[in-house]
Amino acid sequence: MNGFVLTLVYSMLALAMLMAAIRLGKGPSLPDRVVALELISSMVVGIIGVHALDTGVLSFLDVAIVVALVAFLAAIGFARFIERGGPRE
Amino acid sequence: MIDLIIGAFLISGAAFMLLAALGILRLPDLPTRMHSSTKAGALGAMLIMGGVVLGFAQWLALARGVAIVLFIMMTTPIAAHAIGRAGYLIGVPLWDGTIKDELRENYDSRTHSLRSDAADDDEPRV
Amino acid sequence: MIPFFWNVILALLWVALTGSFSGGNLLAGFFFGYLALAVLQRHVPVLYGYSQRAPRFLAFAVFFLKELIVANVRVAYDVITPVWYMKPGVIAMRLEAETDIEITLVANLISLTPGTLSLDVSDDRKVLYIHAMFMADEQELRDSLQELERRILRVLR
Amino acid sequence: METLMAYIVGALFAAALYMMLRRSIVKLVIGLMLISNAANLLIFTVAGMREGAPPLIPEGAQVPASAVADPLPQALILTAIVIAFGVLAFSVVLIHRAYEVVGTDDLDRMKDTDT
Amino acid sequence: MLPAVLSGFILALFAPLICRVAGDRCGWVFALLPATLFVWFAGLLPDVMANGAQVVRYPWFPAMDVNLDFLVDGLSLMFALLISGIGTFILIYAGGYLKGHAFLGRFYVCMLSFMASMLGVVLSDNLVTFFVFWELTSITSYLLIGFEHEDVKARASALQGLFVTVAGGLALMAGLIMLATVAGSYSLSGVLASEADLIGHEWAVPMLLCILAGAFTKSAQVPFHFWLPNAMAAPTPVSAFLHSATMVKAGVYLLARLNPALGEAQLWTLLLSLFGGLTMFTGAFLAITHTGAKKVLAYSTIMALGTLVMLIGIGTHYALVAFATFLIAHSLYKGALFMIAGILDHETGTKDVAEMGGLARLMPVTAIAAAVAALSLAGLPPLLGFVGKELMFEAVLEAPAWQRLLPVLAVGAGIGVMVAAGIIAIKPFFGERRETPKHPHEAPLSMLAGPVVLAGLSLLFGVALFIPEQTLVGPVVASLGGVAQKVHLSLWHGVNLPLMLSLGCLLVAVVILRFWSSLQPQLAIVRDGLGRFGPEAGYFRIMEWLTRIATWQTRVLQNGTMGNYMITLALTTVGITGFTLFTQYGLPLRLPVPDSGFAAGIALLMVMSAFFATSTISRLGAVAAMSVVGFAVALIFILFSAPDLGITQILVETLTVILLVLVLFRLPGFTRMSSPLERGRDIIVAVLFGSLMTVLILAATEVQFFDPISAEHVARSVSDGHGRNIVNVILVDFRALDTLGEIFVLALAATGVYSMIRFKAEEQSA
Amino acid sequence: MKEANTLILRTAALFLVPMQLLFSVFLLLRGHDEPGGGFIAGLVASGAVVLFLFSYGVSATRELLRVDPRDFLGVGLLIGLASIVPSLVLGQPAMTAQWWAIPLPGGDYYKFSTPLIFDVGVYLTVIGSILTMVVGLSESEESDA
Amino acid sequence: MSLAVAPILVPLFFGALSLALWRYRIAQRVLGLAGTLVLLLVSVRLLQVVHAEGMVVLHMGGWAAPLGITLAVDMLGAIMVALTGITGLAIALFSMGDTPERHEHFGYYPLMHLLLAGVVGSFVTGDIFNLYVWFEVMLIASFALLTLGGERAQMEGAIKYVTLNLFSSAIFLSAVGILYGLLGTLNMADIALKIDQVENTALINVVAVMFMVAFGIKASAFPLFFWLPASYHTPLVGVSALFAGLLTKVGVYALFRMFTIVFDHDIAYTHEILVWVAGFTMLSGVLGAAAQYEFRRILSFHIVSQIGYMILGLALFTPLAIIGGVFYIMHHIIVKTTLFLISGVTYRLTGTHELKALGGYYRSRPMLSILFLIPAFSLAGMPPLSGFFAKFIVIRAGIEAQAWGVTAVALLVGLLTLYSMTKIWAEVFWKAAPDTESGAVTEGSAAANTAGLGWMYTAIAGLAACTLFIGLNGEPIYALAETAAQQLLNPDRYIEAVLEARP
Ligand code: NA
Ligand code: NA
Repeated sequence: MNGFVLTLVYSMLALAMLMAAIRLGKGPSLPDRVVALELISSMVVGIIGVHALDTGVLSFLDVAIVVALVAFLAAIGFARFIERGGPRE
Repeated sequence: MIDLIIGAFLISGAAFMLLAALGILRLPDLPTRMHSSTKAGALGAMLIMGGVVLGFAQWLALARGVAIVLFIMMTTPIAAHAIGRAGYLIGVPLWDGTIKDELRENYDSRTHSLRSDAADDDEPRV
Repeated sequence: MIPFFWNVILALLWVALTGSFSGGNLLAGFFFGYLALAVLQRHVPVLYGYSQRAPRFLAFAVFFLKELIVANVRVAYDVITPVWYMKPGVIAMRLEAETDIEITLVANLISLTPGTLSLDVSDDRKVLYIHAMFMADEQELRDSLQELERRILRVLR
Repeated sequence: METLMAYIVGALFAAALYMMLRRSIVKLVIGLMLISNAANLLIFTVAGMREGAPPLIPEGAQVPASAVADPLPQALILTAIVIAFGVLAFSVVLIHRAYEVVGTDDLDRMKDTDT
Repeated sequence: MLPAVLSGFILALFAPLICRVAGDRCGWVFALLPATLFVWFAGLLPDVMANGAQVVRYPWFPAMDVNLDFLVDGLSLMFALLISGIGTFILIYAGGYLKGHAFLGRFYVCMLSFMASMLGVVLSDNLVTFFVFWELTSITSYLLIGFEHEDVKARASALQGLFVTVAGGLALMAGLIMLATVAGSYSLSGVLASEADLIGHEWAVPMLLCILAGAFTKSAQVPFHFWLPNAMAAPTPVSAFLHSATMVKAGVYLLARLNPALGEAQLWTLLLSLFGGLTMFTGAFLAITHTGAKKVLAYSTIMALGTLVMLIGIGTHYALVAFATFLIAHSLYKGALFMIAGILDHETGTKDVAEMGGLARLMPVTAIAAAVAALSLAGLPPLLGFVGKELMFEAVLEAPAWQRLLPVLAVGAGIGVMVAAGIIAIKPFFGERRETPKHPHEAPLSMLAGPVVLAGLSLLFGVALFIPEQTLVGPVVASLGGVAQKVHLSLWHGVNLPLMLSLGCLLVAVVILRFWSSLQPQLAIVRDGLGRFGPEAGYFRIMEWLTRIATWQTRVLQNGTMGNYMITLALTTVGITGFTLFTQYGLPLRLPVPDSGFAAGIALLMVMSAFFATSTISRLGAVAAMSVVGFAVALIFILFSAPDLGITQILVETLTVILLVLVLFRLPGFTRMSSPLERGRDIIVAVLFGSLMTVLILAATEVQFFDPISAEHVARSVSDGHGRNIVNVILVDFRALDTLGEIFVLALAATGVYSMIRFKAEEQSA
Repeated sequence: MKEANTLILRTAALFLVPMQLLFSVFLLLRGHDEPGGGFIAGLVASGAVVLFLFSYGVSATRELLRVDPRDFLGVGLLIGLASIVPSLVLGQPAMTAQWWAIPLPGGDYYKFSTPLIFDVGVYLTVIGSILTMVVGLSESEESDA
Repeated sequence: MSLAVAPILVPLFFGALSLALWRYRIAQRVLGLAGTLVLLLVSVRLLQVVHAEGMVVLHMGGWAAPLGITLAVDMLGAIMVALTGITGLAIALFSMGDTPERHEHFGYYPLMHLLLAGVVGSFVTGDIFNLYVWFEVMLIASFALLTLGGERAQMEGAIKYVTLNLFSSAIFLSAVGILYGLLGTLNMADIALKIDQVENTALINVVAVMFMVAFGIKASAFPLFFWLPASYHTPLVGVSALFAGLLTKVGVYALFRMFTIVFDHDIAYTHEILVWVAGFTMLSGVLGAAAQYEFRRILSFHIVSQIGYMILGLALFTPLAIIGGVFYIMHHIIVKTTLFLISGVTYRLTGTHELKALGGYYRSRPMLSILFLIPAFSLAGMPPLSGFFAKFIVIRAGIEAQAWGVTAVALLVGLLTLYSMTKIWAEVFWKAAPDTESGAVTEGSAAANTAGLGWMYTAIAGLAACTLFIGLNGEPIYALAETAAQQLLNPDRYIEAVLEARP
């Protein structure tokens, strides 16, 4: 794969992650942070995919599968917490 | 040629990721941020996966790519729904520019019951 | 019939994941799929018969992918442009979908489409509350949502 | 990368310790999470980091085609992650119970068992 | 020999049973043992006189140089005879004195153990065994002094005695080990026969001081004398046995025993003479300031102990003869007098001599025995005490050290002791009859037997001096390093300086005794005034300071503040590790130059999120930030070739969030509790710790001494492990034991969590 | 307190949970050759049950599991220990791996082994542990409310 | 020959089985007794074999060292395992009479088995990372036992216990990581072998010191002991006793193991630090006890103090000193356990641990009094009990090594220990029982209180008999300690046994 393309993609993803992390830090509400976290987990899927392609190691895609399949549970957990009347931070 | 297509997939995927990030950074309230993040994020991941599958050009990669896309399509809206609902119901403030809200009046935060349409009800409004 | 369908799906998924298309592996996938379903069977509601839905499904997939990209571009445009064009709001949508699976699929696919987000279903399951980003023309929005629902139901029923 | 990671891990350790020094027991949770992550990364770093060569052997081969990352530290870290998870789960519930029983989240007001 | 020493312990085991069976006569039963032993020891005398010292060996812990070896010579036999002989009567006496006491059985347990221990002390040849018995006497006497244990004073006195003697005992242990190390032998006979230069060795001074500390505390030498009178809280038979006839003599015995080896040391002579002399005088003075019979006797014991120590210190032939004679005399009369004091308080119901008078008519036998014993105490002819005292004066006058001081002290002590004798023997029995709480009459036979026999022996030995001379004094002097053949005891040496001194003492004593009652209050004032600065006050101050320091230390160290604990731990880690690194290796500082920009970005994101988690006031925000940290860590793992770790990290992170969310629900939010100053302090500590870890990693990544062993794992994973995922093959095969432990950790965590959640809940619902 | 879950989550869970469970078995069985293994698989399976728990509540989850999570724990540990037994019976050093080829229909062989048994033990223990904790916490949450 | 792993597998198996049978209380109790009994038998057998053969080495899974995990049981390890067996059985017996039904229901016995497994695992493993794993097994079992019951004091104590111990674990883990980075191996014998080939040992010293800190925390050495006095007096008495007997000793054992076999390259540096640590540990612990007026708190602080003696034995690093250290460990495990168990009896009868509220036991329970006196005086180093000989050897070693200062401290600490023991004796046993108004329950007021006392007495009497046995017949014990010390001071034999003996 073209080195430039990969560098570009990596950079874009890194920048995207940074921005999502900023939203996570800023909040202001907990759901805002969780949304940012959800986005980051999607990005992780993407990053792992790109890295798999970059290194040519197919097995890395399995990691992405796990992220895609399980990471949303954190959001479900947070949602449940919020609905149960957790403090509205 | 194939590299070009792969590159396009990857870059467009990354671009959607970036857009999603920009969106949740810029957009003014929770629901609108979710519009940006869940969809663009999911689409970005799918596009990248498309590129990856093409890049590997193996059946195994395709199988995994399909699984990933499938899982993302299944889990992302569920999470979005859960968070959006929870955020909305506990009253995370909406953007000033929100023009309509047909849910609020039908929701009783004490019993957590949600009616189909308050206007149909005989009960007097409080 | 329905459990059997799921069983086959799971077995195929298994084969896809293991990447080994041998008969033994299919059997193993069938077996583990059976186990997974056996665990869950009491909770799976009765499903309608399943036949001849593959073509409709394909048609729907194409339609949905188009919607997904178009809507995403629309949201993206609003995000990267400095001024907000959006007119967000929450609307109640009368549901034609009746079963749990129908409602869920409708809600999720609506959520997956940029610009609309399913918030909740009323307790009597008649209304889906949706947060929409572009409500400048509410009727058009309602129409497109109903079109989506109609297409989904056509695949399912 | 190891050099950068040295600073990163140091920072994580510092953050972890800072949280463990807080009086609020709730913050202890964060400290415990950070310190185990820091220790795992320390092992990962010190054992040497190699990009793009997971310790997997291709099907049909007896040994990897080229040099792979050291698998042993990975196994150690995996064990350590699991252990840390167990310990953390326990600690979180302990903190929760301590808060319920003692009625405060202030560690400085949990002195009865000393002195 | 071994049965002789251990029989007491064995009998002690059955004492409660025997008491139950024999009832009131149990004292007589128990006395059979010491009586038998006495006869047996006496039977050994001729052999020892003829053939000198003998050593009997029984291996115990030979590897540790600890053996049950026994040294039988004149000195040990004399002590053994005193212990068993006096012990016989004490055991009989106790049966009468404590008749009907609920804990008589326990009393005999302690008493018999004590007696056996004492025999062990004086017979042991092995230094460690000696010490074992030595400490056993401390323990058993502790239990005996505290016999009336529900009385605060008894408990305090018991503790005091134990504390002082054990403190000395520990010094003694060090001293004995040094002695054995220098002499190259752990046996007394070996030490005594050692060719090594014990006195000139560089350890000589600490060794001597340690041994003396042990002996002086045990034998109640100034300034450690105060515990002995307090020990009179014990029942009288105990006092009679322990603190007059035996236990306190253990120190004296040790000094006498080591005299041949160490007596030549100048320090030995100086210290023993000085402290002995001072103790002698102090004891005598304090004796006459008291009115309680037992107190007076106790102080007179201190006087006697001082005398004995002083005599060893002087170490001349006369001194050694005086030592042996005085020792025998003292044991006899002191045993008798204590028992008489016990009879008095038993019969009258009071311990205060000043409240008694004219008892001679009611209890003539007691009175006569008292008179005889007291005469011996006073050192008047024709009793053995007289001989001892004359010899003592003789020795003092030719002392090699403190020539001016010792005679003065000796004369003072002589006066005091005569007064004391008067107080004991004259005051209660003669003069005006006084009313006492109980109506007194003659004590039962069991209680009278002891005083009468012992007093009688005092008289007999005084009159027939050849008996002690040949059977006891001679062999003892031989053991002490003197010449037995030169020993010649007689009542009359002609009119010499010692005799004149004795006469002078007697005159002064009579005068003091005449005015004793009126002088007593003033004496008490002087005594108490001095007491305020005395060593006992020092003891209490030490105990107080101990508590104070302990409390202070606990307040400083174990103050309950978690933050302080963590800071201490962290700073200790930083200090000791950092010091080692900097002093031995140097400071391995390198600037971070990432070779992968993307990985560096992820790493930075990780740190940013971590810092955010530490600084935010939103705890759920912190949890979310920790998730990002987790994702970043997972990405680092993945980028650097660890897919399994990546998966695990992400899964664990997700489940952690779920757990946290389930729990945090019921916890309060983050609050700032500490002051900015405290936060500053914590930041400094945290940064120090983080820096340490950074430099450690930098140092560790600079060097790699050996290639990792995992090359073999890689090579054998498929061929021998049948797996292509090397990490998994390590986990379930190469190092499966780790994984086995790991799943138990998880199971344990779950069990712990479950019990924490449900325990109280089910308790409430139950 | 009323279950705050919705129809959407519940229905989706019905689709997702079997997939996750299946995937977990997949991860378990091929862990020896590719990323995965008992621990990872156990975590995925636990995640699946947690999703079910969050959607349907504690009592439904208990019904689903049929046995108490604590039973998984003990059984998982015992299976893990059982994997040691063959080596002991054969007089080899404890934990020496045993490999057996099980013929499958279609001419294939499945390599069955004590490490696999061990991994199954790990798998069950992980599930048991996490579920014991999560179910316990949810229960106490419900009883509090 | 898999004997070396048997003492791990036995408690693991019984622990797993009783976890699986969590519903059945009787099964829990039967397994509790049976498991510890089997463990004792197995451990005694192991001791026999080690005694006969010198060392038992087992390469787990048949993977020769340093590839896999090798269990290497030398005399020290075998002794420690045997002591664990003894303590375990005693605790199980005691628990039969003392552990409330609710605690049994919530996993008391499985936790006990698994704690023992962690302890034994630490003693037999010859792999540094595996040691970490067993440490954690032990630690988390102890966490769970510490909090079992959920009382306020338990929670407060546990927070400190958990946090400080986790810090220790993090240091330990980091040290293992760095060591692997430097030497590329985890097998202790291999590590020792490779250290001997390293010329510049500066970094090895750094790692050694890290281990010292990590194990120092576990061993509750000065100034790292805070977690112990904060928590040991809070759980069930049986648990306290189990902890008191075994847990800190695992830290001490690890110090002995690492600073003899492995880190013997720079004695002048590492062991000099240990001398200072030993001195301050002895002193600060005993002073801490002097300020306490609660039965178990006094005992807890004394653990700290006694740890100092053991470390002193290691620090002096002469054959005699090591013997003394090992002897001290043996003595202390038994004696400390006994004392804690006795506090359980008085607690059972009176319902309090406060000295003020206790009293009168010498009058009412002479047997108990004697059972207390034996270990109490033994702890204080009074002859002819085990503690005397332990102390004697250490002091003798100190004097022969001319370590005057620390020896003087050791002697002084002995005196202060006696002070504490007599304090308990005077208050709990001699003093008349205080009035009921003082808050305590008088004996006999609740008839059920005495249920199960027989079990408790059995355990205590058995341990007291061990103390007496060591005191009166110390020769074989000394011989064991001597063998252990010889092996520790000759790492070459250890290395050879582990690396050469292939299965
Ligand atoms: Na949408
Ligand atoms: Na070495």
